[in-house]
Amino acid sequence: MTLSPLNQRRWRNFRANRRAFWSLIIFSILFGLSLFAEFLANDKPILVQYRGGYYMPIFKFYPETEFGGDFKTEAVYRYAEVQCLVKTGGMVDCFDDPDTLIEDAKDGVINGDKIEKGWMLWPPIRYSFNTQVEGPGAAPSPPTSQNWLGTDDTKRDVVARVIYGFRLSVFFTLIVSVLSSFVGIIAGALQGFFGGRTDLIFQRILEIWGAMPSLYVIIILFAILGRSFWLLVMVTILFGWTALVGVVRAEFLRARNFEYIRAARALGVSNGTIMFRHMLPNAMVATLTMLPFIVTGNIGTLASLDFLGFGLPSSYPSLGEMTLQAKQNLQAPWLGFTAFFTYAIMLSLLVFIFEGVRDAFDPRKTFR
Amino acid sequence: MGAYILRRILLIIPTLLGIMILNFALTQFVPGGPVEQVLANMRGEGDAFASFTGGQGDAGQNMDVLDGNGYESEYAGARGLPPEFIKDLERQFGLDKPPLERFLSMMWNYMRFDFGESYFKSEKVLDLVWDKLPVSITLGLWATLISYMISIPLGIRKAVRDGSNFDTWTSGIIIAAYAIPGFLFAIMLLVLFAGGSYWQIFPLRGLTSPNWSDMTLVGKALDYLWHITLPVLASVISSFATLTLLTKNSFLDEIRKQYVVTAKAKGLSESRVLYGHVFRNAMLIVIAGFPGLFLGVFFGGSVIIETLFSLDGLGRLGYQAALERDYPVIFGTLFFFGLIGLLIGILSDLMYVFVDPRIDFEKRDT
Amino acid sequence: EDTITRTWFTDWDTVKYSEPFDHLDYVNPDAPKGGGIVLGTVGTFDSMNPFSTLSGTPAALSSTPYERLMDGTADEFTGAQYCLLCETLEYPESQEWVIFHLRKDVRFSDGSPMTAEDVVFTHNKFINEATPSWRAGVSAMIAHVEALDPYTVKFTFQPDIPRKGLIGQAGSTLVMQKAWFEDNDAKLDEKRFDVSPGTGAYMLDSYDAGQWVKYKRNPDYWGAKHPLKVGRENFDTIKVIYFGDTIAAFEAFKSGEITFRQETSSLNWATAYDFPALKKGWVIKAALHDGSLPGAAGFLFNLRRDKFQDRNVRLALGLMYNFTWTNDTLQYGLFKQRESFWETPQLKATGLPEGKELAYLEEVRDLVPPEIFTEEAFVPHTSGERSLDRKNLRKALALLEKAGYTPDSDGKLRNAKGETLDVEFLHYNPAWDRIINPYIENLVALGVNASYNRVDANQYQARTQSFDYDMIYSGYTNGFEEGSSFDQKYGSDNVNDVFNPAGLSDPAIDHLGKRVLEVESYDDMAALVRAADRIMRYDYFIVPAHMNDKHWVAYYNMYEHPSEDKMPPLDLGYLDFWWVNADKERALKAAGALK
Amino acid sequence: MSLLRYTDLRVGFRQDGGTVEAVKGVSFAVEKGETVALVGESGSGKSVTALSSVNLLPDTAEITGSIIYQGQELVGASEKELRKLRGNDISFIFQEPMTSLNPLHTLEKQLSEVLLIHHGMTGTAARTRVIELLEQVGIHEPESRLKDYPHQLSGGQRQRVMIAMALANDPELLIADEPTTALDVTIQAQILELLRELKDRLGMSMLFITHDLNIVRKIADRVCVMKDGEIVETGPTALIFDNPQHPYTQMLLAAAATGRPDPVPEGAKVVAETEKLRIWFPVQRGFLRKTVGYVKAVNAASFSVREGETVGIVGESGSGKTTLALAMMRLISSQGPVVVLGQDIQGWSNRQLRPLRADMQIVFQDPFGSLSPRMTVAQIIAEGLSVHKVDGYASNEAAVIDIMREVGLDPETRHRYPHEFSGGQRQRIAIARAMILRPRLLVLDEPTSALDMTVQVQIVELLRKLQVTHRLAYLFISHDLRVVRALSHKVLVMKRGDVVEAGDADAIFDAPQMAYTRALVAAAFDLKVEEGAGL
Ligand SMILES: Nc1ncnc2c1ncn2[C@@H]1O[C@H](COP(=O)(O)OP(=O)(O)OP(=O)(O)O)[C@@H](O)[C@H]1O
Ligand SMILES: Nc1ncnc2c1ncn2[C@@H]1O[C@H](COP(=O)(O)OP(=O)(O)OP(=O)(O)O)[C@@H](O)[C@H]1O
Ligand SMILES: [Mg+2]
Ligand SMILES: [Mg+2]
Repeated sequence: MTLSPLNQRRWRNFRANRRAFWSLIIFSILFGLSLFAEFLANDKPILVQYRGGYYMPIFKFYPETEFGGDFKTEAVYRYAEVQCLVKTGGMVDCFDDPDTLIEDAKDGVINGDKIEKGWMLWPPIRYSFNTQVEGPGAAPSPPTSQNWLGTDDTKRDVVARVIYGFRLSVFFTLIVSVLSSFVGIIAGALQGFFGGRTDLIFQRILEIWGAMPSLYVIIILFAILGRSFWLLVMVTILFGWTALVGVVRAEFLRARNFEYIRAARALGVSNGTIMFRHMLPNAMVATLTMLPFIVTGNIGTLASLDFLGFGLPSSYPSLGEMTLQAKQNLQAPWLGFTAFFTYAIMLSLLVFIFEGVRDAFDPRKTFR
Repeated sequence: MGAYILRRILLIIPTLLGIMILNFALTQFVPGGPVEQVLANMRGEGDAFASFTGGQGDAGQNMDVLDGNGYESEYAGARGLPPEFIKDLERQFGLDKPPLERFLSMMWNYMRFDFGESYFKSEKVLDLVWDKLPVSITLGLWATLISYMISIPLGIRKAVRDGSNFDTWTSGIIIAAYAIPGFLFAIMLLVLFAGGSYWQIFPLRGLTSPNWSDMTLVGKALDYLWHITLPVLASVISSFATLTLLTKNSFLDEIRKQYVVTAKAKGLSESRVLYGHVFRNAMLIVIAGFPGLFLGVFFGGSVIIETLFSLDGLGRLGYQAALERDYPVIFGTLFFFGLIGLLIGILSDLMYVFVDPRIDFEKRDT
Repeated sequence: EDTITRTWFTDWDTVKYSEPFDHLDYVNPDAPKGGGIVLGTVGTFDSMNPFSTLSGTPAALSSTPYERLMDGTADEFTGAQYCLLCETLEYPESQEWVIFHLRKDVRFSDGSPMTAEDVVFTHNKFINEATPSWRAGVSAMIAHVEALDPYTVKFTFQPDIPRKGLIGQAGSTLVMQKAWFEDNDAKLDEKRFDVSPGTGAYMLDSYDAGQWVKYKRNPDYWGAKHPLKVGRENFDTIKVIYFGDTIAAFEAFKSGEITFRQETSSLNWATAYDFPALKKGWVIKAALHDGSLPGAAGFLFNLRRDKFQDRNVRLALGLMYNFTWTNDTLQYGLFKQRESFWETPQLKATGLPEGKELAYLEEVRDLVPPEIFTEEAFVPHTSGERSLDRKNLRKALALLEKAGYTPDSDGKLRNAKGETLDVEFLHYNPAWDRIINPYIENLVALGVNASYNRVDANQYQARTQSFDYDMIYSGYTNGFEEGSSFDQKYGSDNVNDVFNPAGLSDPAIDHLGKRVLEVESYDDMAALVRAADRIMRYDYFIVPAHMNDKHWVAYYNMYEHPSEDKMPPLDLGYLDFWWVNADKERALKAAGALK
Repeated sequence: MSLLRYTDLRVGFRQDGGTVEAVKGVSFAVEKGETVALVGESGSGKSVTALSSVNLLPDTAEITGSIIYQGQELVGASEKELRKLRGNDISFIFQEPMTSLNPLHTLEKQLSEVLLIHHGMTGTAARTRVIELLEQVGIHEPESRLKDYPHQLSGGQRQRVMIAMALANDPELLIADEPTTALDVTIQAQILELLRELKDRLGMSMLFITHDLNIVRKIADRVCVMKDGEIVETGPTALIFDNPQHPYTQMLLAAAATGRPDPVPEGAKVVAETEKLRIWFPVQRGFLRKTVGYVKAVNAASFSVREGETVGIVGESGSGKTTLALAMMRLISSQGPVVVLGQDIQGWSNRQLRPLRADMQIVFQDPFGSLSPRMTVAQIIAEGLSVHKVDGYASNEAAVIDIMREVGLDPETRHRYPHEFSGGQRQRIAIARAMILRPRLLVLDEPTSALDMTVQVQIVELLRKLQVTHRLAYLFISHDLRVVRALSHKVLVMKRGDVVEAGDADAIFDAPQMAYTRALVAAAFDLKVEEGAGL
């Protein structure tokens, strides 16, 4: 893919803003990593070798019987019994005293008999976002070498929840922001550009729309369709797209009087092109400034919905829920700090990136 | 223009009607209702704020002692729900009539600015709103004032010094402030500066001290300021980022235009160039937002901040009404604020024209 | 006709204080009067009328100024009532009516005497203006009330209904001042801030709507020497401050603005009490014995659903609840697991049935499974320390196999028709997420298609009211005495009553419910209840959860209460018979602990 | 001591990737009471040199060398020191009057501000002075225009406002960058007279940048000739004009748009015509924008233009030329028929017009304003091609390079943004944008005002060539009557919205009928007669 000279120039401009450039890199790495959250934090091993066969529990369901156990339900890999079964090639004694057996099996020989030694490849964090952490101590428990950021008030690993929560938040906000900004910008552009009756009627519809009680819509939809991520995405878009309309409309109302718009019209350029090629880039200041806040705002919206109890299903790894926990558990500052830093890092990166984008599109900005 | 304004004013009627119809229709589908709220209250489960204030713990005891209720608990049967009781409640709430009739009579009343009474508070909706205004205005006014007073000059400064160290570190600070979840910050302030473990500098709750009415005028003012410091701080902290950066970017866009050079060539001082010339060009959106701001100033409010600092404002009122299905309050405030909002919408559009006389709202297809 | 005239009344045999007495056993008759207590609560109030249920939220303790004709004690289980506003009560054996001979020294807080007219007026006021359910309930018991002379009032009961509870109901009549209501043309159920004078020890001092309310002790209280009242109501002032949020309320306690706090959250009790005032010894943290009956709460199955008809399914699902882990990990080991519906020795079934209990069970032998007679009373399962217990998992799988559910190739339980076992858990308070979610996780591990749906309180009400749920965390409120309410809670006729959330409908229980109305002695009643307890525990329609037998309190070190062994089992009584030690109060004030 | 002395001034612009040298070591001085003319090639760095004096260049500019004003070094001086000089001691008239005024302030506000800042003048005093200034620069009925915004003024009117603003404070030094390009000759003469008067009365010095050698000859004491960022020749006016040394100077002096257009072919079809076209702008006042009257920009204009024909429109500044042109292009609303290519397009919607746009193009009077600030020049020029199908180009890219070369722009600069060009360069971009479509009707609104003589000749040649080969019809608006004469077949003379005279070019120029036309022609061609030493 080759960039047009202009885009090359923009890209160079973007890169020249070191802060934005590094933010983009860091953000991409973080988000990229979080896309593979299942491989980073999971209560199932990535790969299991059992009696010469290979299993990938992350992707596939295996009953415990598969490893010589006795349940037809999913093997609970985090428990010693199952680990022992895998490591010893399915010895029945595992149900009695798994720990010593695991020790014993290290050399591949138990009671003089050679066993079919198996192994498990674990992710670096052996908890998923909903895994109950075993072991002593009441929840929320402080950071330890096992739970780097401690556990939350349901005794789930905070690191795992942050990784999944980050992915979920970013995913959520990207979908919502892209779609709602897209719709919002188009709607605002049309109103501002055409004015007259289009504007008059569309604006009134917006006013009616804007007065809709979002809380009720959420309650109704949840009641009918059940609480889910996608429903929240939909609802947030439904109510979020109006955020940019006013701003874009205003910019367009003004820009349509500019001389270069008249020039474009004289060229016979279609309305669409005028709007999106000539006006939008110049009317983008407010939009582009708002965008990072819309992006981060959506994260905030999700969080406050979770906080108020109208958000994601409660077992989901949600940052909003973590802040609520932080509030409810002032004695466990690691929750609050984690929430704060996750937000702060996520938001700063996004804001810096968009600042760079703005710079890149600013014709008058040149770097030394 | 006159015709346009007239048209806009006339359009308020169908718009408001649309708002009311949509909301009314929606509430028909909301599970639960005021009757359920009464019943939930009787079972001690009706607290709308319990979901985030913590509410009752898991220990099982209830703090019945503090319940105000006088006789209900005495007779077990009294807490039952005979169908007549529910019927009675429905009649009392006017829910026994068909929706259309309810809607029409409601609109008829609203037309005469009769907003009815809250289901649960037995108070006129407007009185309720009136009661909550001091808190909302306090939070709204100070928060907006502070955020505008700081953000706009700061944004302009940042635009002028774009790329400097000053620009960088101020960005850092406002973004960090923006990133702090508001409620956590509020709690932090509360625990650190008002609580019993660290520094007890500020009061924990309320808008004024119990003995406020006995104070001198200066005392009253000081007491008020003393009380609102933390809540205002908490509600303002995250509001700088957007406005500052919007100001900065808008200014960056304008500041290099030819007319600014002209203004400079006239020998104007920097601030006169910035505030006298660039401001109006750059801040169309912000200036046109001023009327809308007014709405925020007076009718703003945040459930969470109000709850944490035990303030009784519109944020709580609205949230509670929604969760308790207190329809008179919901619709009354909706109508009332809706009307004001629509009027302000017109004003805001007129502001555009006022700021930039080239703007009009006519159809553009010559 | 012979009448009985006494100063006390009970539906059962006798009462503890049947002989004239100087003071209640558990009070300190020499408790000094004075000082005050400041409490914090979360919420708001906009009315001082305690009887306004539908209009406005009454302030805390707004009913304290009013007294009832008779009063109970905190150290008796058997519903004993003693004359407070009356000298004696008089009734015939048949209990067709009751006459109260009123005391002549009772004064309202405005100094005017209380008369029979006030009693009659109050009763009629309630009958006309209280909530419909109350009116219906009480007028089904009391036919009419009349004043025979200024100090004699007669309650005539409805004929042809069981006599139990009637006199008790009459004795619990509140008394308000007729003159005030007539002068002010006041209604019972309306939001208002003016209060009618009461006869009680406390009267309203001042308030700020929604912010705080303060009561003061009436220095001319008529009953200060009344044996029932000696050593009680010792504080000069009681103030309740309203907060928006629990955190703020707690901080207010830490800083000495609030002086007494009762904790309801295990998490807080275990973790939050380490603030400076406590470390300095200004605050005392104490867990005091609570002898009251815990609510029979737990994870409750909606028996109206077909899938829960099979007891094996219920047992299997119950096995996945790990009380040990939950209590240790999430509740700081502070709780016990509830076993019985009546967690008190005299009402709780244990071992094999015998004696009267067995006799009652015999009456329903055909209606209950034979195990009731052959096996010991059901106690909940125990679990290991790990959240998912293999032993219980194995048992549960076996039970479900019996019920027709086996794990499919994806690990999900399916029955012969290929249907999964879907369980939706309904609740309204996020604070419970941490208790419910691990249980859901375990159910999922079992292969149940379990989900947790948290809805707002109002919707929860709507759904529970129409019984539209699989499982909820809820329960039954039982008492030391069971009577007519037993049938309302557990009877088949009332299967669609909100007080029967599980929808229990068992002919054996129905029978016992009828018998409960007929028993004469407390022992008989207890045996009946034990029989019912045994059957219901076997039925296993609630997975028993935790219970607490302690009052968790923290207070500034100036309050004192009777020694632990003298504390009554049924009431913590901090507003009742605790008192302030003035020396300690001074010391605290001097140290700057109090605001 | 010189009033203003440049020594080895160098100005570079940081650009994407590198630095563009705009001024490469310029040294000259302006003495007190002296008028120095800066002439030279378009894009040679004249404006940059002028603007660098009190640092009005964009941040991307890097200035080295020295500029001394009355003993004070200005390069690197603080903003505060510079501010004291700006507007009071040193006044500016910018090259592009169309975009140099604050679009949201009324005339009165912009003018009175200067008075307020430097003299603390307010209220009626200021207003009287403002009106006086406007009168001096030849604005009709100034009272009624005080509340106007810049967009309600014609190009020439805006330029005069700029001039008024610059003169308001009786500056020591006036730096005027092409101050009269948008003015008709009569007003131009008036303005020059005004400047002369100021100079005599106050001893004002001037740095005067212009392409119009007649003006130079008339007012300059000394001349500096710039090319490619350097001063190639300097000397007293008479000397330079009589005995130019540098080849470029010789070329510049020799260049003149001469000749006459090729005759219109027989039986050429009418491309565009109109009959009694009227354009009145409502005058709105007050918050409710009540219409209180009309600016009668064009009253009943009629003309037609045929294939291969040029109709020149001349007339006083503010007489409605631009308005008429815009109405013909259907870019503002008007009353009356607008017939283009045989169809009355009055009332057509944009969508209907769009296919027709390929055949009717316009070069706007305000080139800067008409270029999208965030598009590169290549995009701007090529845009029309992506909308309309035009035969004969290998690719859009090639077409852009071609046309840029033809109008004398360096194709290498095509990826720059408009603001990175000089005024004359932008004007040529605007011409290129219109020409690339080979429209059948082309409206040119002052297309050569910012061009130096050599380029002007080049453009005129180009227009003639294209007209012949493609039988283009031109509507040519200009104040430069010689260019009009060189290009037009027919001429329309406008005054205050009325077409006062119309007919064959030769007839009009040789034997003007109306007094107004006579004055105009005389003023234009008489300047030559009056040539001589400086004012
Ligand atoms: N902001 C800028 N960035 C980059 N290059 C610029 C910028 N401004 C001007 N230039 C370049 O500097 C050179 C000199 O420009 P200048 O405006 O001084 O020309 P000029 O002599 O005034 O020409 P004209 O007669 O056309 O106005 C031109 O080649 C132009 O492209
Ligand atoms: N949008 C507008 N609103 C009000 N008046 C306008 C508007 N545009 C132009 N005018 C007025 O119409 C008249 C004609 O303007 P026009 O721009 O056509 O003049 P012009 O002949 O092109 O002058 P110039 O040679 O100075 O460019 C002027 O008096 C101008 O003030
Ligand atoms: Mg120039
Ligand atoms: Mg013009």
